[in-house]
Amino acid sequence: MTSPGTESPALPPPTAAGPVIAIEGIVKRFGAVQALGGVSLEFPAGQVTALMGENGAGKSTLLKILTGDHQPTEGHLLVDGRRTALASPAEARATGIRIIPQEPEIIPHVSVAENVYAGSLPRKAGRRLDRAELDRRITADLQRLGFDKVISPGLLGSDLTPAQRQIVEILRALTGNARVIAFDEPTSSLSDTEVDALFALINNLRDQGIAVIYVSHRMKEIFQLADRIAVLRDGTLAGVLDAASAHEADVVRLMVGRDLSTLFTRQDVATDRVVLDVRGVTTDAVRDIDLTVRAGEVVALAGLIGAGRSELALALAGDQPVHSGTITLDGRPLRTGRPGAAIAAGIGLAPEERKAQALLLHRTIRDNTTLVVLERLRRLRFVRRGAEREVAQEYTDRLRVRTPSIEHEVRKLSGGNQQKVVLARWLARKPKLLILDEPTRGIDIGAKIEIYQIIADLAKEGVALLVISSELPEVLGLADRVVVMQNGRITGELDRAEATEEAILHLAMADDLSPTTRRPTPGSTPDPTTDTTADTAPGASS
Amino acid sequence: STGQEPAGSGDVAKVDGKISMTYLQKQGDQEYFVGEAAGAKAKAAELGVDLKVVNLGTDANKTVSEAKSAIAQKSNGLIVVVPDPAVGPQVVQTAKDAKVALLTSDDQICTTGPDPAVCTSDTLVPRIGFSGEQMGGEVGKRAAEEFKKAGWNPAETRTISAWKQDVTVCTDRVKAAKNAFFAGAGANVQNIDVATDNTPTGAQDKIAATVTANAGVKHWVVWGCNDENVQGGVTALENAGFKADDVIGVGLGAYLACKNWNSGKPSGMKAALFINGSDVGALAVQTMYDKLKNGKDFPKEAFAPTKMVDASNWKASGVSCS
Amino acid sequence: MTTATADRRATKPARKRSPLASLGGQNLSLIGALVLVLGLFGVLNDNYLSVSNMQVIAEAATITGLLAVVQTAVIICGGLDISVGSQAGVASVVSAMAFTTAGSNALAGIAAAVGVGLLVGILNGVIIVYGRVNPTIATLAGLAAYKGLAQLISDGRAQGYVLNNDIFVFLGRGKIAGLPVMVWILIVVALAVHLLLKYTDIGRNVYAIGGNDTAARLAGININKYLVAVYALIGVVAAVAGILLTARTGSGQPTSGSEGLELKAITAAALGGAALKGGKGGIGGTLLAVALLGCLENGLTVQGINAFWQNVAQGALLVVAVVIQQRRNGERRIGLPA
Amino acid sequence: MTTATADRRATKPARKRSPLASLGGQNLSLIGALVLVLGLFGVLNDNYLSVSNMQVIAEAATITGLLAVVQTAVIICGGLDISVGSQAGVASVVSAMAFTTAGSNALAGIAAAVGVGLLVGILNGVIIVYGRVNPTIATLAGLAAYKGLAQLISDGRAQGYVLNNDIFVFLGRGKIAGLPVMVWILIVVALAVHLLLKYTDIGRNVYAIGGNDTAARLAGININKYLVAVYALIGVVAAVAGILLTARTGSGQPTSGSEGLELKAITAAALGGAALKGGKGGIGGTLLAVALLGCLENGLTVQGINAFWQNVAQGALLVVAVVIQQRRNGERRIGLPA
Ligand SMILES: Nc1ncnc2c1ncn2[C@@H]1O[C@H](COP(=O)(O)OP(=O)(O)OP(=O)(O)O)[C@@H](O)[C@H]1O
Ligand SMILES: Nc1ncnc2c1ncn2[C@@H]1O[C@H](COP(=O)(O)OP(=O)(O)OP(=O)(O)O)[C@@H](O)[C@H]1O
Ligand SMILES: [Mg+2]
Ligand SMILES: [Mg+2]
Repeated sequence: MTSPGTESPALPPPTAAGPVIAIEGIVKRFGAVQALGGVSLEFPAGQVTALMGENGAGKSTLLKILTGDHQPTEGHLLVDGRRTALASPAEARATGIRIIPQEPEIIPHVSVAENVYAGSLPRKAGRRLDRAELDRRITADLQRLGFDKVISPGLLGSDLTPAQRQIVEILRALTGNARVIAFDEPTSSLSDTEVDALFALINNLRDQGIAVIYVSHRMKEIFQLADRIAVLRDGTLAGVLDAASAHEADVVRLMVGRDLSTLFTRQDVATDRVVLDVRGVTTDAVRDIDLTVRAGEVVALAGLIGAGRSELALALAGDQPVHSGTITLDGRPLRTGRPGAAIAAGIGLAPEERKAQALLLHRTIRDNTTLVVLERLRRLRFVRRGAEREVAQEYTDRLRVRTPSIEHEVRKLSGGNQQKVVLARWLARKPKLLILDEPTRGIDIGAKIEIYQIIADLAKEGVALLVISSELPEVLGLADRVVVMQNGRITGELDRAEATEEAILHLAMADDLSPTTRRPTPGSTPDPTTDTTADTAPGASS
Repeated sequence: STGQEPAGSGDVAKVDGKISMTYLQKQGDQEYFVGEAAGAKAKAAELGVDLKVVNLGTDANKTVSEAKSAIAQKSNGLIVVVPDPAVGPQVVQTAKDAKVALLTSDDQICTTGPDPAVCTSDTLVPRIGFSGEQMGGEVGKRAAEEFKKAGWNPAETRTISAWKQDVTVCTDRVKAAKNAFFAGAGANVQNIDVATDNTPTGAQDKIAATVTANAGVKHWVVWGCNDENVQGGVTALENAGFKADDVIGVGLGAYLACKNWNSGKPSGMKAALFINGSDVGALAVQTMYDKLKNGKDFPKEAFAPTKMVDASNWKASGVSCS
Repeated sequence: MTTATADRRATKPARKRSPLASLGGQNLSLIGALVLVLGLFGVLNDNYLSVSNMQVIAEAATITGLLAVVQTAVIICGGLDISVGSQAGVASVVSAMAFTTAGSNALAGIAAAVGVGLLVGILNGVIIVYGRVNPTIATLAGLAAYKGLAQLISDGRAQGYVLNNDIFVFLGRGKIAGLPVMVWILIVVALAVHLLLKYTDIGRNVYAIGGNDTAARLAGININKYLVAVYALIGVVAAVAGILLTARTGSGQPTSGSEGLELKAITAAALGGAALKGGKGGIGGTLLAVALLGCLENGLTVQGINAFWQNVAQGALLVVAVVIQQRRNGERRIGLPA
Repeated sequence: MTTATADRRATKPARKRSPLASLGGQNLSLIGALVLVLGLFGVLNDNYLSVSNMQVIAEAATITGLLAVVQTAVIICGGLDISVGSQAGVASVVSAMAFTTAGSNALAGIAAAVGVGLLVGILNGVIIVYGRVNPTIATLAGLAAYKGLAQLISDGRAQGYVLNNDIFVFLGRGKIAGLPVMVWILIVVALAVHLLLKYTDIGRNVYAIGGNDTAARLAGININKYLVAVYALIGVVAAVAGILLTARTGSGQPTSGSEGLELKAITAAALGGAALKGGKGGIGGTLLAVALLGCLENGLTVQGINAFWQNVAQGALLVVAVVIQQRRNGERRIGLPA
């Protein structure tokens, strides 16, 4: 089998298992914040080293140092035993170090192919772009890696779903001569099918002698994949475990310094009072949706990627025009198509894409948290500072956002902590119906439990909860009722007793319609050669 | 304060120590005014006067600011070329309040209202310079002479007036040129107004368009607010295939016209009114100096000489071509 | 099961910020530059730091200042208005002509100008929001169109004469507590916009729109309404600027005095820390930038530096100010700076 | 980047594209508008569509066109250059003065201008990339500084006379195959930049940088090098524009003829579909926009419309063109249009 991701140049042959890359005494400070406090660790070839730790423990920062994106404040890197300074991502790339970053970086107006091979586009003499080779390469790579059904090479970057963006990043890392590949929470927006493909890929990489670094908050994955588990805590190395002999509890104890009890602490507190009543709603993306959520009830929306769950959530939150059907909240018809009206009526939506849809990255945690409660905090339209700080502080503490203060800019937080800020915003609003779209994406295990607890508490207070999640254990653990969607329609409903992983998957793939078949096929998508500009390229009418 | 305090008597005392003056100029980056500033500076150096030259661009508001600034800097005398005569009364008031001597150059202003044309002569501020009307008149007159000399058929001829239409002094010049031409030409030639931005390329593009729109015309007479307009027009006509003999361009300023003559080739640029900015600048400084040093009253109006020049006599007339 | 580690992870209460730090690095650099300019020209010229010269500087900066303040607001919400100068021109002409037509009634002139300003502003907003025209293009078009409008109304000439009217004279020359009335107007407008932006939920929403418009929409903010309102505000403040232009110059000026103000306003807003991408900026920084540019221009003139050198010096100093500012931020030197 | 995902939800992905659609909606609207303008003025005036008038239009649009082409390139990579007009002014003066100094040697004049243009462009790039000055501010500063430089070099006067030289006359007035030489130069430059952007990896990297500079950096693209190179390209092409200015007017013009070109160039690029956020745009659209604006301006002059109405008409038509364009896209009417 040829090496994944590339045809040429071929990957180096498996080397004797020695550390390809190692770090010694790495310290990284951002102003007053110390992200890493003297970490030494090595990453052997042909092994998967899992990197675990709470949100803000320093995992992403460590990876960014390995890939030349950040420079360490102290300490140094050893590549093949030699001290090496990686001044830029370009140098790290040349050294064979790749990263699949936590937040995919996509170039919006160019094709998937150009996104993947940016920086090393195939070319003919005179720096002419070799489009034929580009097409061939992307098609071959997608096929070989098993993503060809999920993503069509002709799509533009701006058209991609979160999963597809993640896949683009994966493809990027596999081009050229990779020796170390770091995955920073690659599965947080993938569904099971893609996760399986990814795991096959990672196992393959290991077999080829590549040093794999894998960051995730999903315990199951870690034990499935990893050879060793390195745990970071507060920017220092808490310990390295052998995956074969370690137990989940050991990891958790190293991470958070204590044992965590059961994940799910649900009691049945659902009432009969219907809060949300959706009748025959059709939008651009979903059709004939009937759905009810009662006070104190947790309804989970399950389905494969692209099933339309997020689009339905957006429609309920007033962001998508509703073509037909009615939405009733607490007995009163909702004015659709207006987020303001939905919020005023008592609907809150924590959307799935935190950076694009929720966060004001350059504003403080306080600003971000109180964005939707300002009208309750003002006097004569002047925001009461003290009250505002109180609210922000309360929810920042409650969700355990790791930050020096609530006046910290959100962009400086780690990914998981950013997610917590989004949740804090909507918890502060105290809506009647709270829609959580992938609420635990990128959140550490301790915080996850915290969030599950909060969901349970909210239910107890009589809030209606609609939770969208691609993690089936989460769906099963949380929900009183599971509603399964596929292809823009609801294909079934399972109550707590009926709901099993098999039952849900069965409904999610009901008429044997693979979710990918309705994605645009290559023939009907924009030609990759013509989309970036409004110009005509000769012969672009294929 | 309400701004209404009875204005000072406006009496200007003689200055004993070192005299400091400020020359506020509109369009200070334009060739003519660059020359004017140079003349003023040379004269100031000669008289041992401290002179500051300020460029006002086309900004009436800046005129007020800079006048006040000059006064705050304890200038003894202000010489202004206003971007727009309407701002005149404000400048007068400002100078009067501060008891600073005020002289205008080039463009006239009035103490009581925005339009000098309708002011009585005792309300006009003393002025050194050229009269726009007179300049335009001379241009029109020369154009008429050239037209008669060429003996063209009026029906096959058009005149072009090119200027930036929102610049009042330009409008005055062009109007005067038109009147003088039709008075002098003795024939009924149709005129076309072309709106330009007073730059050579702007004029060239606009006049080129005008020329194609009037395909039947055989001969052209061009004048405008300044040399740039006429130069652009002559070039456009040349590009459109008109021979030098079929074009009469009469420039205003002579600083671009001279370049045509310098090359020695026949050109549609037949003549230009040479106005020597540096003469005006020097005369204005001298006049102000006499007032401040010796208490000599300003003359109501003093004109620097203008001269119509052409390919044969421009060098002798002192036109310098950079 | 609250944990032993809770206090480790909990955030510290908001620290007290030193008064200096709360000014912001951007503003500190601007203050530094301002002190430098004042010191330099003060040493070179005795009259530069005099009260009367400071008044002159303040007065000269007022009209630019007004436009820069509202420009900051629109930049914060991610837009831009290149037509502010032309709008002021329209208002100047309208105020003078309405004044004359209404038989020398200053209030009629002012009301007419403000009314027209409001209409023009709303038109801009509607074209942008509902016509879906990019703000840069829409207001570039406005730059030409409103200038043409002002010229058409006025036939390209200065209109009317207002200096026989007490109110206009008061606006143009009056003083309150030793400060020119014009400067007071700037102070009032700037303070109002500052309070609006910093201390009300409206202002917070404006920042949110500029920072991430999808997020703002999902937070229930009626973005369209806000955008139209901001452009309407610009229209009104530009009208005030136009009225002051009339009061200062004595007559309605279609273009003179207002042409080119858009670049000055944008320069001041950007130098004051407003990011053209939106979501960032403040009135304090903008006013400091206006002051810096005003003091610099005045100083160069006072020193009798010729106009050509002034251009070079202004450009160079603008760059130097920003370079120093960025140096202090210690930003990474990759890609385009924000 | 943030917008990329938001767009997906707002606009449905274009599924089927007809051959016409592959031209791009933007370009189609521009072609429509162009046909309309040509038809309208063609009916009103017999000579409007004549070959000679088309030549006049093309020639008049050349200098703007050159600057618009490079402006498009820099906008695509997320920057902006407001100093292009001033750069052209410097080049114009330098070309004429070097020509004169070198004893009427046209090649010396041209080489000197191009050399200075290159230096100025590199300076812009270095200030932006290594000085960390926002491109808008940096080139606003350049607008003033280079204008001052041109004025200083030339003492504010038109310099030299070049129309006694065959090469300059050829550049300014010559024709090849019935087309003015100037227009050929525009064609060559535009084609070169078009090919560079569309068909080389360099060009694709430029799009990547403008689309998402973090992605580009992580992909190992040397963003700094690219940015400096793009600004250097602008410098060179602006120098060519300046040389043509000299050839057209016969002498080196420090400001006359180049002032204000920056707005025209940006207008054309934006109207042609370049998004000021970067990552989007193309030379084809820009040239169409240049042609549209040129035909419009010429038509209005040919019809003898006065300058004031021309301003209004140009502004209004710019807005109408974009509104129609956006209507066709069927974009949702929320927030600021891109
Ligand atoms: N650019 C930055 N500026 C300031 N602080 C930063 C910056 N980047 C990271 N930090 C801080 O460094 C610490 C470690 O962050 P990092 O992103 O490495 O965490 P992480 O382990 O990846 O967490 P998560 O699981 O949430 O992704 C956090 O406290 C974060 O706030
Ligand atoms: N590749 C794609 N290109 C364009 N549109 C897509 C693509 N994939 C999905 N969509 C659109 O997105 C909508 C459904 O996606 P949505 O993100 O709502 O699904 P989801 O069930 O929430 O899945 P996810 O787990 O990815 O959030 C559909 O309208 C579909 O047309
Ligand atoms: Mg992370
Ligand atoms: Mg989803």
